[in-house]
Order: sequence, then C-alpha cells, then structure tokens
Amino acid sequence: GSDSKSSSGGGSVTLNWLTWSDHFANDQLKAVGTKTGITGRPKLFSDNADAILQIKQLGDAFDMVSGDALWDVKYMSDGLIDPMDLSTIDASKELYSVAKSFDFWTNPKGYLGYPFSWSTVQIYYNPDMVKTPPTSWQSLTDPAYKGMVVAENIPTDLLAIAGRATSVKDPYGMSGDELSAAADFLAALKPNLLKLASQNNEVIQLLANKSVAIGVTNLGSEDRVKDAGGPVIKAVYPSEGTIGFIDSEMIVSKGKNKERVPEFLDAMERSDYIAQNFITNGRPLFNESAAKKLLADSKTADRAKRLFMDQPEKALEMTLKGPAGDQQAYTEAFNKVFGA
Amino acid sequence: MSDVVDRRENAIELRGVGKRFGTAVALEPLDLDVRDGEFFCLLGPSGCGKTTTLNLVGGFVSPSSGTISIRGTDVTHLPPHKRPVNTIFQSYALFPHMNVVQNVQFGLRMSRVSKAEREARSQEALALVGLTERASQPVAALSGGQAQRVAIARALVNKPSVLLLDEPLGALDLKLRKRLQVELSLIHRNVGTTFLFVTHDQEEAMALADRIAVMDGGAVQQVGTPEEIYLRPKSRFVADFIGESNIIDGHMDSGVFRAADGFVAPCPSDTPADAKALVVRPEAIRIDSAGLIPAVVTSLSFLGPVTRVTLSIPQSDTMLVSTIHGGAATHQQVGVQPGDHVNVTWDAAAAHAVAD
Amino acid sequence: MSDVVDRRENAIELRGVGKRFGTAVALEPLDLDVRDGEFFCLLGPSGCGKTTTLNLVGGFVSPSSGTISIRGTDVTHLPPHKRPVNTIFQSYALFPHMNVVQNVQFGLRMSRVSKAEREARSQEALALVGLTERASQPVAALSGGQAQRVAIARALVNKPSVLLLDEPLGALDLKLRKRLQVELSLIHRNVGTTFLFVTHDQEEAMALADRIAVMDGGAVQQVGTPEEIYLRPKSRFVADFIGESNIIDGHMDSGVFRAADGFVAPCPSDTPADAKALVVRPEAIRIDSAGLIPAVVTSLSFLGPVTRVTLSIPQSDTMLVSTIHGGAATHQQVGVQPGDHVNVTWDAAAAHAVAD
Amino acid sequence: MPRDADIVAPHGRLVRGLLTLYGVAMYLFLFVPIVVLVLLSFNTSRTVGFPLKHLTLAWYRLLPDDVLIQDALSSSIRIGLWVTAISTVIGTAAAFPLVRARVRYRSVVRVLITLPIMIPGLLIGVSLLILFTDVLKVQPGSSTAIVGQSVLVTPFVILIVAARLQGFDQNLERAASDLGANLVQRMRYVVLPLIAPGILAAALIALTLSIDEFIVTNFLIGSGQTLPIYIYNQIKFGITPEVNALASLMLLGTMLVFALGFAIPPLVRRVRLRRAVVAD
Amino acid sequence: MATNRPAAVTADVSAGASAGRARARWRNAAQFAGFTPAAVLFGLFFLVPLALIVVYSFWRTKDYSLVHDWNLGNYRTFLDTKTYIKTFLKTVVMGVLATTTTIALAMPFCYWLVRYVPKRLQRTLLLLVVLPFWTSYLLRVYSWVAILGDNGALNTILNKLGVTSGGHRYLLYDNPGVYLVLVYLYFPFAVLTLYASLERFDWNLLRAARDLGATPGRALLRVVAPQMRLSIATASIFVFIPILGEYLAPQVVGGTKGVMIGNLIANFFAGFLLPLGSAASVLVALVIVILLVIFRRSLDTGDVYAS
Ligand SMILES: Nc1ncnc2c1ncn2[C@@H]1O[C@H](COP(=O)(O)OP(=O)(O)OP(=O)(O)O)[C@@H](O)[C@H]1O
Ligand SMILES: Nc1ncnc2c1ncn2[C@@H]1O[C@H](COP(=O)(O)OP(=O)(O)OP(=O)(O)O)[C@@H](O)[C@H]1O
Ligand SMILES: [Mg+2]
Ligand SMILES: [Mg+2]
Repeated sequence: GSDSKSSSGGGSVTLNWLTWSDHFANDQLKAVGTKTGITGRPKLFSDNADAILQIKQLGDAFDMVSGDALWDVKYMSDGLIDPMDLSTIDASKELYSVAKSFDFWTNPKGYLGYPFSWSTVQIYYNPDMVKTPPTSWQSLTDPAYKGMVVAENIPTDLLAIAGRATSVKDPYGMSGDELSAAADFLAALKPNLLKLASQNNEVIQLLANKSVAIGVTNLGSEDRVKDAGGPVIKAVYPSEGTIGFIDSEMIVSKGKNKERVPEFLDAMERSDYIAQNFITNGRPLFNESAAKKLLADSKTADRAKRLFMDQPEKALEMTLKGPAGDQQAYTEAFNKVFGA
Repeated sequence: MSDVVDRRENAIELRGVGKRFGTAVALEPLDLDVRDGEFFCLLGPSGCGKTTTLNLVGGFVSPSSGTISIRGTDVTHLPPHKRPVNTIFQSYALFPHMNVVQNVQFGLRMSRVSKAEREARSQEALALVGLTERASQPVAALSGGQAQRVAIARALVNKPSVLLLDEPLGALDLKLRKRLQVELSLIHRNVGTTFLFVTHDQEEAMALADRIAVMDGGAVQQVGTPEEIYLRPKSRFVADFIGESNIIDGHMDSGVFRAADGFVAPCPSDTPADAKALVVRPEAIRIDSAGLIPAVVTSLSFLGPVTRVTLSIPQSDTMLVSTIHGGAATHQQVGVQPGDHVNVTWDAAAAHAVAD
Repeated sequence: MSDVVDRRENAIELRGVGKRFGTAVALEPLDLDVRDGEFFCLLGPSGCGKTTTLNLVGGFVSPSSGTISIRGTDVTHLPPHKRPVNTIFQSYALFPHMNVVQNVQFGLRMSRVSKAEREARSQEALALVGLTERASQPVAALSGGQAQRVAIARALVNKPSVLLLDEPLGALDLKLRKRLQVELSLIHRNVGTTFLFVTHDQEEAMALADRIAVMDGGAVQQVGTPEEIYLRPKSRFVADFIGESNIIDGHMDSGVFRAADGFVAPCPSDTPADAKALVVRPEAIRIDSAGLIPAVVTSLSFLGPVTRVTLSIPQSDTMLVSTIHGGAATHQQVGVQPGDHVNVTWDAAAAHAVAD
Repeated sequence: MPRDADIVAPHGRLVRGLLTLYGVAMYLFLFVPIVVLVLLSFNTSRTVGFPLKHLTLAWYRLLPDDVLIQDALSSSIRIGLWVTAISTVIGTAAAFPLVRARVRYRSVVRVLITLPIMIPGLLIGVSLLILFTDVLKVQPGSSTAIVGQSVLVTPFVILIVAARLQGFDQNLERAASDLGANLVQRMRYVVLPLIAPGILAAALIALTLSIDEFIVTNFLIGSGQTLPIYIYNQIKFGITPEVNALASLMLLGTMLVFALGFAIPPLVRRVRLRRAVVAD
Repeated sequence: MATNRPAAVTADVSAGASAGRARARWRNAAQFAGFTPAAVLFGLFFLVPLALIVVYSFWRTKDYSLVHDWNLGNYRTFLDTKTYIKTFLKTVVMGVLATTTTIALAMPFCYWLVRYVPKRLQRTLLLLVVLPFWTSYLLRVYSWVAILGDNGALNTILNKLGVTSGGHRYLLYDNPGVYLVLVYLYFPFAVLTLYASLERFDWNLLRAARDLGATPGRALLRVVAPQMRLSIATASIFVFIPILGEYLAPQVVGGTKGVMIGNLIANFFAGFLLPLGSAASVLVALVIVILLVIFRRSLDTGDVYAS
C-alpha cells in the first residue's frame, strides 16, 4: 500500500523537523527516505521553550516539530500548528486508543499531535556512591551530595520540580512568591549539581561513568545506564510527587511541505521502529503493536512491563509538562540562579 | 664648442616648472634645457628635488606651475604612459614574475607592437647590453649589474626621446659602480639618446656628465660642464658640494683679499669687489717656505695617491687642507710632521671668489 | 719607529683562532696581534670574516679553535659581559627606551658603580663627545652623527681595554662620514684606548688606521701600515683592493719584466724572478714622448683634482689608467684628446711586483 | 647574526636545552587534544572515552550514510564558498585604499577593520540576529549566515592582502606606467599577478575560517546546519566517535588544502620557468 | 611617515599629469572607492547591529514580544542580581588570569622560537602553532573532556601507572577547567602577536647589553622586557577581549560553576530576553571600549594576522 502512497505524494522532498534526538534513528530515516521519497532532516533542540521560539521566528523553515503535552496547546493557541486527522494516518491504528483521545490534544479542527512517548521524571541514584539514599526532591539539597547530582537543563521543568518540592499547587503557574521560593530551592540545590546536562543522553553517560551519583531523569534510565556499561542504579519516586511528559509530533502550519507530514509519520511510526526505539531509549511509547511485540519477546518483556509500556493510562497520573504561565518570569528566575 | 652645442634641438625644456606638496615647496619654479643627445646630470644633496624634477619629466608628478616640453611637444598634461620618455628606477623595478625578455618586451606589448617586431627589437636591445644569452632567465637570478642592464634594455627598446635615470647605481658597491659607470657611458655614446641622470654623488656626476645641474633646496644653483662647476663654482654651496675645498671667509680690501682671520690670501687680479670668500682646492695649496701664510701642521694622513695634510693657522679658527700628490714610487717624504710650523701659499690663479 | 711600537704590550692576541659555522669556514685559523693604544683596522670585502673576528674578540662568537687574550689574560671562555672590551655596533644599538645619559650609564649600572661616580663618569664621557646638553634627550631624537657619538660615550665610559667598532660609519652619507672620521680620530688620540675597527671601505681604513689587516676569504692577506699596504702590496688581491691600480701580467725575462702582451714594462732592479705581475698606480703613469710603451687615448674625464685618462695598448687587451694631477688654477690642459697616439712610461721604482 | 647560543656562555647548552624542552612541552600541550580527538575516532566504544578498547574504522564507514552530516557538509561548503568569494572580493578591494590612498587616520581605519576580529562573536551574532529578524524582517538562513561570516572573515582578508600589498614595490607599477601601460593594463599585467599569492592565501584562510565558524553561524543559520553546528549538537545531544572521525577527516582536508596552497605557487613558478627555457 | 610617501606618490600616478583641479579632487575621492563595499558590509552588518543592541538594552519584552518603552530596568535587573554580577566579575577575573598565563607561557616560547630555532624552521613551527585552528574549535574544547574526564586519557594513564585507581576527574566542570581550556585556546593568538614583535626585535641591543656587562638575565630584564611592553599589551588585548565573550568553552567544560558572562548572554537571547541580553552585551562592550581606549596605542597590528 505504501508504494501507491509515495506515488500519490508526488516526488521526493525534505521535511525539516525540529525534534529531540530520541525521536528517530539514522537508519530509520534512511529507510523511510528510500521508501517514501521523504527525507526527514532533523534539527535538534533541548527545551520546549527553545523550540516554540524557533518556530515563531523561523516559521516556514520547519514542517514538523516535536513537543510535550501542554506545550502543544500553546502551539495551537499561538497559531503555529495545524491539527491532524489521525484516521488518515494508517500507522495510528497501532496506537493505544487512550493516546488518541487525550482531552488536552482534542480540538474541533483535529488532534494536535501524533502521540509518541511519555515518562515521569524521577530520581535515580547509585547505591555504591551515596550512603543515605534520597527520598524526596527536598532531600537532594543535602550537602552530602555536593557536586554529585545531574539534571537536564530545562529551566521551566526544573522550576516546576522545585515547585513540587515546595509543594505549590500548580508548578507551571506559580505566582511571584511561589516562584521565588522555588528559585530558592534551586539555589540550595545548585552546589550539589555538577552540571546541567544538555540532553538526557548526557545524564545517562554521567551516571554510567560515575561522574555523578544521582540523576534526575526519565523512566528506564537504570537499563540505559547498564547498557552503557555503568553501575546498577536505583529509582526513587520522590515523595512530593513529580512531573512528566507526553510528547508528540506536530505539523507546523507554515511548513512548506507540511502536506507530506502524514505520509512521513505513517512510515516513521511503525511498530518495528518504535519497538527498536524503546530498546534504545528505554521509556514507554504509545504504540500498542510495538508493546505487544516487546512483551512477546522474552528478552524485552520484563523491561517493557517494568517501564509501563503496557499501561499508557499511567501517563495521566503525572503533572504534565507544559508552558509556564509567565514563561519569561520562569526563565528569569532560572537564570538568576544558574546564570546559564 | 659651445656654439656647436647650442644649435642642437632641446630634448627637454622646463619653463617655470615648480612643485609644491601641500604647503611644502619641493621645487621652486625653474627653467632648464637639456640638449638632444646630451648626458645631463642632476646633482645635489638628499631632498633637494632631484627625483621630483625627474618625476615631473616622467609624468609621475604633475607640476604646480610651468610647462614641460619634450622635443618641442608640450607634455605637461600627458600621463606617464603617453610620454616619449622611459625611466630607469633606482631599484630597477624589473617585473619579478617575468623573465628577462618578457621584461624587455613589456613596453612593446603595451603599445601593441607586432610579435615579430617585438622579437626583433628586444633581441637588438639585449644585444646592445650584452645579455642575449640570458633572455629567458628569471630576473631574480640576475646580479646587480645584469639587472641594471636589463632595465636599460627595457627602457631603450621603446626608443624613447629621453632616458631618465634615478640614481641607478646608488645601491651598488663601489667596484661594481665604477664598472657600470663605464658601461653606461659607452651605451650612451652608442645609442645617442638623451640621458637625464640623477645622482647625489659628485664624483659620479663629474665622471659621466656632459653637463651638470647642481641643485639645492629645490632650486638649481648652477648649470655647466664639470670643469666649469669645479673650477668656477658660482656659490659657496657649489664649491663645497663639488670636491673638497678650503673656503676662506673675508673681503676685498684695496685690491687684496683679506681673510676674516687677518691674513692676506692670494687671489686673481680680476676678483670682484663683492667677494665674500675665496675657494681654494686642497691640491692647490703648497707648503712653501716662500709662502706668506704661517700655519701649523695638525695631522698627516697617507691616502695612497695623495697625502692629506691638515693645517691650522695660528690665532684663528681657520683650518686648511692640502693634498700632496705623489706617484707611488716617487713618493717623496712629505717632509713635515704634525706640530711643524710651516708657511703655505697657492697660485693666485688657483683661487676663485664667491659672493655668498 | 717600529722598534718603539714593538715594545708596547699587545692589547689583543689571537693565536690560531678559527671559526666554522657548521661546515662553512668563516675564518681560517689565524694569528693576529693588536698593540696597545693602536688604531687597528680590519679591512676586506663583504663576507671575508671581519665581523666574525670582531665578534670573537667581543665574545659574541666562540672560536672553533685557538685562544684569545686581551692584555695578556686568556678570555677565550669568558662571556661577553666579563670581557674588558666594549663594542660600537654598526647600527649603534642604542637602547630606544632610555635617554642619552641612561644609555651611557647602562654599563656602569650593570657593574654596580655608585650613583655619584656614575653621574661623574657619564658627564665626563658625554663631554668627551660633545653631547653634554643632550643628556636627557630620548635617543630616537638624535641624528646619525649624534647617535654614533652616544654609542662611543656609552662604550668609553666603561674604560675598556679595547674598543671594537663594526663599520660604525657604514650607514652614513659621505660628508657626515668624513666628518665623523676626523672626530673618531681625535677621540682615539685623546683617550688612548686601543681601537679595533672594521670596515670594507679602503679609503676609510687608510685615513684612520695606524695599521691595517687586509682580509679575504676568511684569511688575513697582509698586515701593515697604510703606506706598506699601498706601496708594497703582497698580493694581487691587496693591490687591487687598496686604491686603483694597473696590474700588468707578465714575467721576468733576463732582468726585464715582459708583459704578457709583449711590451717591456719598467720595474725596479730588485724585482724577484718569480714575479707574475707588476702593480703600477695610475698616478705614476706618465704620458711622455720619451716613454717606450705606445698607447692610444680612449677617454678622458675631468674629475676635479685629477683628470683620468684611459689608455689602450695597441694589439693587446691591456688598458692602462693614468691620473693626471693638476692644481685648480694651474690646471694645464692635459694636452691629449681621445684617439691620440701617445707614449707612456713610469719610473721603475714606482712599479711593484707581486707573485700571484 | 650569530644566534644567542653562539655567544660564549658557560651555561649556554643548559639554557638551550631547557628552552627547547619547554618548546616541545608547549607543542604537546597544543597537540595532545588533537591527537586524542583523532585516536578516539578509532575506538570501538560507543561513548567517547578511554581506555581504547579496540581499534576500528567503523565510525568512518558510518559517515557516507549519515544524511545529517552530508547535509551539514554540503551547506558548510556552499556557505564557505560564498563567504570566500564575498570576503575575498570586498577585502581585496578595501586593501588597496588602505595601503595606498592618502588615508588621514590610517591606524584608526586599521583598528576599525580589526574590530570584528576582536569583538566577541557572540556580540556580533546576537546583534545581527536582532537586525535580521527584528528590523529587516529577514528570515535567518544560509544567506544571513553568509553575511555574518563575511563580517568576521573580511577583516582577515583585508589584513593579509594589505600586508602583501605593503610589500609590493610601487615602483613596479610606475615602471609599467612608464613603459606605456594604462591603469587596466597595470592591474592586469603587473599588480594582480604579483599579489595573487596573497589573495590566494587570504581566500584559503577565509574558507577555513568560514568552515569552522560556529558562534555567529549558530545564531544566524535558522533551520540550517553546518558542520560545526552538527558537531555542537552532537556534543550537546550525545556524542559518538563518528564526530571524531568526521573531525579527523576535516583536519586532513584542511591540511591538504593548505599543503596545496603552499605547494602550488612554487610549482607554477617552476613550470613557468621550464616552459620559458624550453621555448627558448 | 616613510610609508606615507610612496602612497602619496602613486596617488599622483593615478592623478597623472592630467590634473584639472576638479578632476584631481574627483580622483582623490576615487582612490577610496575600494573601501565602499567594505564600508557597506561593516557599516550595515557590524556597526548598525551593535548600535541596535544599545537601543534594545533600554527596551523590554513582555510574553516574547518587544515593548518599546525606554527604561533602565534591564541594567537594574542585571546589576541587582547577585548571580549576574558575580558571573560578570568572575568573567573579568578569569579573563585576567587566563590572559596573564597565556602571555607568560607564550613569552619564553616565542623567545625560544626566535632565538634558538633556525630561521627556515621558524615559519613551519609557527604554522604548527596555528594548526589547531584548523580543527573544529568545538571538538578541541570537547577533547579536554576526553582528556580530563572520569574515563579520560589522563585518568587512564595515571591508573595504568598505578598512581591512582578508579575514576577520577581533573579540573573538569569547574573554573579551573575553563581556565585551562581558555589558556589552551588562546595561546596561539599570544604567540602570533609576540612572535611578530620579537622577530623584529633588534637583537644587537641584547648583545650591546651583554657587551656593557649585563648578565643574560639582566639583559633580558632591562633591555628586552621594557621594549616588549607594547606588544605584550597588544597580545593581552587580543586574548582578553575574545575571552570576555567566550561561552562554548565554559558550557562544555565548566559545569554549573564555570559559567561566564557569555553563557548568560547566549541564554538570555535563547530565552528571548533580548533587552536583558542586550544590556549584558552592552556592559561587555563597555569594558571592551574602555580597554580599547586605554590601549589604543597598541592596536595597529595588522601584520600580526598577516603573518
Ligand atoms: N609625495 C611627497 N609629498 C610630500 N613631500 C614630498 C613628496 N615627494 C617629495 N617630497 C619632498 O620634496 C623634497 C624633494 O624631494 P625629492 O625626492 O625630489 O628629493 P631628492 O633630491 O630626490 O632626494 P634624495 O637624494 O634623497 O632622493 C623633499 O623635501 C621631500 O621631502
Ligand atoms: N651565524 C652564522 N652562521 C653561518 N654562517 C655565518 C654566520 N655568521 C657569519 N657567517 C658566514 O661567515 C662568513 C664571514 O662573515 P662575516 O659576517 O664575518 O663577514 P664580514 O667580513 O663582516 O662581511 P660584511 O662586510 O658583509 O659584514 C660569511 O660567509 C658569512 O656568511
Ligand atoms: Mg631621489
Ligand atoms: Mg660585517
């Protein structure tokens, strides 16, 4: 069926795609390119706030952008994306139905994004390196952990975590006072942070080579650290609760080749690729067929189960990542603590 | 002889030509005639305006006033590449990216002379300077003397009305310089082109030139043959600049020249009354017991062909220099020692008065 | 007189001193004595090893062989700052960041002379060179001549046993050079320090030196007074390098010197049998109808004190140069024209034979 | 001039030895990171780090297949060629008046020209970004990056060509004029052939500067990628020895370009000479 | 001055002898024609943007769009925030330290190069010093992580030698690491500048000093050092100013502690805080301008880069 599609699509094009590194693999891009004539050209970013700025400024330079849960809503309200009709994309039949009906992505004009993966952000630690294991966000400020912690450099989310730590109601919509209390928490945490990692991979690497003892990172990190030849690390679900993401691919409304995006997604989001993606990046995805494949294989079944590959509804229990109410205030508060 | 010369056409005529750079006067308005076929030297100390004069003729500098004619044609407003003159620069300015013959042919190429003629004329020019064999050598491989000859060939091949030479021997060492002076002189005799030659070396000018213009401070001080300039300098400056001279300040006092220091100095009978100084060349000064001027020998130095004797006149600041000539083997002992009291004199005709 | 000189102590003694740079021989092993208080010149063409010799004495180059003594002390292995010599460099090497008096005091500061003495001695040295008033001027503001005098003061203030001078006048123009030669000579007479002076200008060497070592190709060719070297050159090279000379190839043939071109050339009766050439100075050559050597006048040029006559000998390549002397006013017409057939000769005693 | 070591000095050898040792140490300091870079490109381990496990060419084999790298490479080269062309033309044009015109405040002009070299690229990048996006409303992309890089690179071209021109004997031009060459002929036959090596060197340097430029490019390239930006992303988002392999090849490439740049002029000269000899 | 004369003479060549006054004036203007494209390039794309930053530093943003009301708020924010001010001062201190070290290392190096290395080798060795410029700047920085990091080359070697065991990191993710990498990055700049002037140095002066009784050390101190002052200043400027804007090196090797002002600026702009970023840039530019004014005498160094 795909053959007829590529001919109907009309020739080979390049799709500019602003995304994270764990949304694709090079051989996948190559295979999809050969098959459909659509070459995905990814440009990487680290922070939703970055990405939305780039889409705002560069508009027609991209056809597709990746984004997290409530950020998609902001994209929509800023008029940056076109909702899609999932039913026209064959591959969406492989998705869990819950993923196709998140209410925050539901819009009269269509679905805001093509669901991809999700994860909570939690604490991992290396039991060989810390005497008293952390139990909560607050406990991370313990001077005993000086220079032993790493987190990703995502200002909004770090502040949201700080909001969790200081028990505010809405971590993404903190008031001025709440924000400065959260900033104080980060300031207290700062001496313990060895560095802010540019990307999740780096967190894994630092844990693996024992540069740090504690990482604030996604589900499945224990496997990835082990895969990278690192030590056994343990997960802690912080007592204050945590945040998490549900991410997706969106169609940029000014994209020059945006009409080819569904065709591209159709090829990219097939269960074989998604299963492989799970193995490489180790956090749950919304592709039910992939989940089935993984569960059927004894080598991966245990891991897929442990990482909730079969429980997509769990994703809705987290505080979802999203834009801050006053994004600038968040950025400023973060800068004031870290400078960078 | 001067009759013969005067009938020749003038190769170059400067009329009231002056040059200012901003407010600085590099050249006072001057008139100058260079006769056809002449070897003419501009001689003067550094900064006197020699190069400026040459550049005016070559067209590299435009005059602030006056007109310049070459062979009767007014060229004042022509750019360099339209003037019938060629220049030999001090550093020769050979094009380093071309070989010898390419350098020589450059001017012909620029004036779109046919290839055949170019070949013929460049061969001829190279033959003239004796470099036929080096035609295809890169110019970097040439010695100083060869480079100079290439520069000459490159200029002469264009059959210029006038050849301008700006201290072409200035950078060479003494021996080579002497040799090239002889060559230059021969080439001039062979081609008959007018040479306008700049130098600050008076010996070189004397050795080469038919006529010399002595310049100073942007003005021409005297024009004349080497003999005229050496024997009858018009000013103290010329006397001092050309050769070595004893200049004795003083004035005419009832038919005799009385030096400022009191003694009476022999002078020609036709010395004008406004004479301010006498010029006496060292080779004219004799140590002679019959002399009327008493002096003390302060130093002696043997210089080879001559021995130089410095003399001071008692109770005065005047120092005289005498050079005593001696053929090598007949080198008579000068017969004096430093400290000796002697008398000196010179032939009255050997003294020449200047009025400044 | 040479007896008196010999009793003086030697200021510098080089014994078998040679220098190689890698495989290139800059200086063949040589012996050289410079007497105390003497003005000694090293003279030779570029690259002959003059500077190397001076540097060996100054300690700027270490010898490949031999020993160097200064006033009887072996200094071969002493670094420059421990040798009792001072140097005047060709470019003077004045410290541009210090003023005149600071430059002069530098050596005293280095040897930790007290401030009072430093002041006194530097004043004295500046007075010697006549620059007392310029003591606090920056050295950049000095003229070439003044800079040279500062360099001299800076060296002499240290009361060196020997003053080394490497072409100190090389960069100056002719007039200034002549003036500074006189000054240098006076200073030498006043301070009595030994001067070891390097130059490639033979006139300068003749004018200044008590004795000259003529060098060529890293070896000393002849050592002697200016007279000895001019009148009795030991080799063709020396004859050619010092002054102008006519060198006539030939050989002794039963008591007379037969030139390679066939004519018989007058020579002294004691000419050795192995003579290969005769050296005759131009000023010794006379145009004389009684002369036995026929010649044709090829050119005449008036040079001021002398007129230079070039003569060619028919049926031979030999060219002779004669300089005819004339005091300015008594300047007799030379009496010949180019193309004239004349006879020339010289006094037998004026010819000197060389064996190479 | 004899070298210092020649001066009669008791400790001469020691000083010489110590200084030489120091010099070598500094070269080590300069080159160890580069050696490490190259070494790691042969390491089998996926993560960049020691100890080296086994040596492999696998990372080099990946390069031809990597679309991102190919994209980045081609846009680097495209941008590089543009920047080279622009800066060489503009820079050469500016070098002439800089050296030759009666410039009143020549040193002030020189300083102005060096400013873009000295001012941190960060400032140039952000200020140009503001200009383009906010004032001129031009969308960032290759063309804006080309402009930005040209600002950075042109000063180098000016300085290099000016230096060459400074050493150019003006008498040659006057001689040409004297021999009948007009302005165009003087340029064509004398000036340009003689300063060509300077222009070539400037162009080569412009090209390498452009290809390695990151800071300004990153601000101005928009959605595009160049090699340095690709590398930056790799560093940011998980580096693999593939990047090292790429960098090693690039190093090899620049060295080849420069070796050619140095070797060609003498070669041309020699060929020209031989031709001249043969023609005779 | 000497350089001005031939220039003036050529001006005359082009003016030829064809001089009407108006024409001469026109020619006079024409000689500057070559500057035009460069003037447009630098004017429009260098000076104007820099002026823009100044303007922007007095505006503010609200929800990612610019509000054009003039105020000093950005400066106040910057100066009131301890992290910013500390980072700014830290950057200056870091710059000073790294610059002094760089110069101190480059001096003896250049001395060695000029005095102890044969002339014909000097060019090649100098070329080797700049060779690193031809490798990716980013990777050269990153390479230090591979050298100093926990599994780095240094750690591996020390482990092999038995000096240490296990994973250790050296200097990384802190100011000392940034310092080391800055010195590494800018050493070639300093070498180029100092070499250019040492090469022109009249070594006869050193010999004159020796001749006048100075020991080698004192000769260097009293004669060479004072005259190098100007070029040391030049080298310092050429190293210090770019360091002020560094942000990649601290980002890669600095961790949370090694942050410099450049990171702040880059971050502000990434977060669309254009006015605040502009204000920080203006402060940096201010420091630069002050330095340029103070050291204006040592700036005419075109030949440094030309070499
Ligand atoms: N382009 C110029 N601008 C200003 N002044 C100039 C220029 N060219 C020459 N001069 C001045 O004009 C005067 C004459 O200079 P010119 O070059 O003609 O001297 P010269 O006799 O050739 O000297 P030298 O023997 O040193 O070459 C000098 O004072 C010189 O400084
Ligand atoms: N440091 C050196 N290394 C190699 N060769 C040298 C060195 N110094 C001098 N030479 C060589 O030694 C020879 C003598 O040089 P020296 O400088 O003594 O000559 P010079 O008589 O002073 O010449 P000039 O009159 O040109 O100064 C020359 O051939 C020169 O090239
Ligand atoms: Mg001149
Ligand atoms: Mg010498």
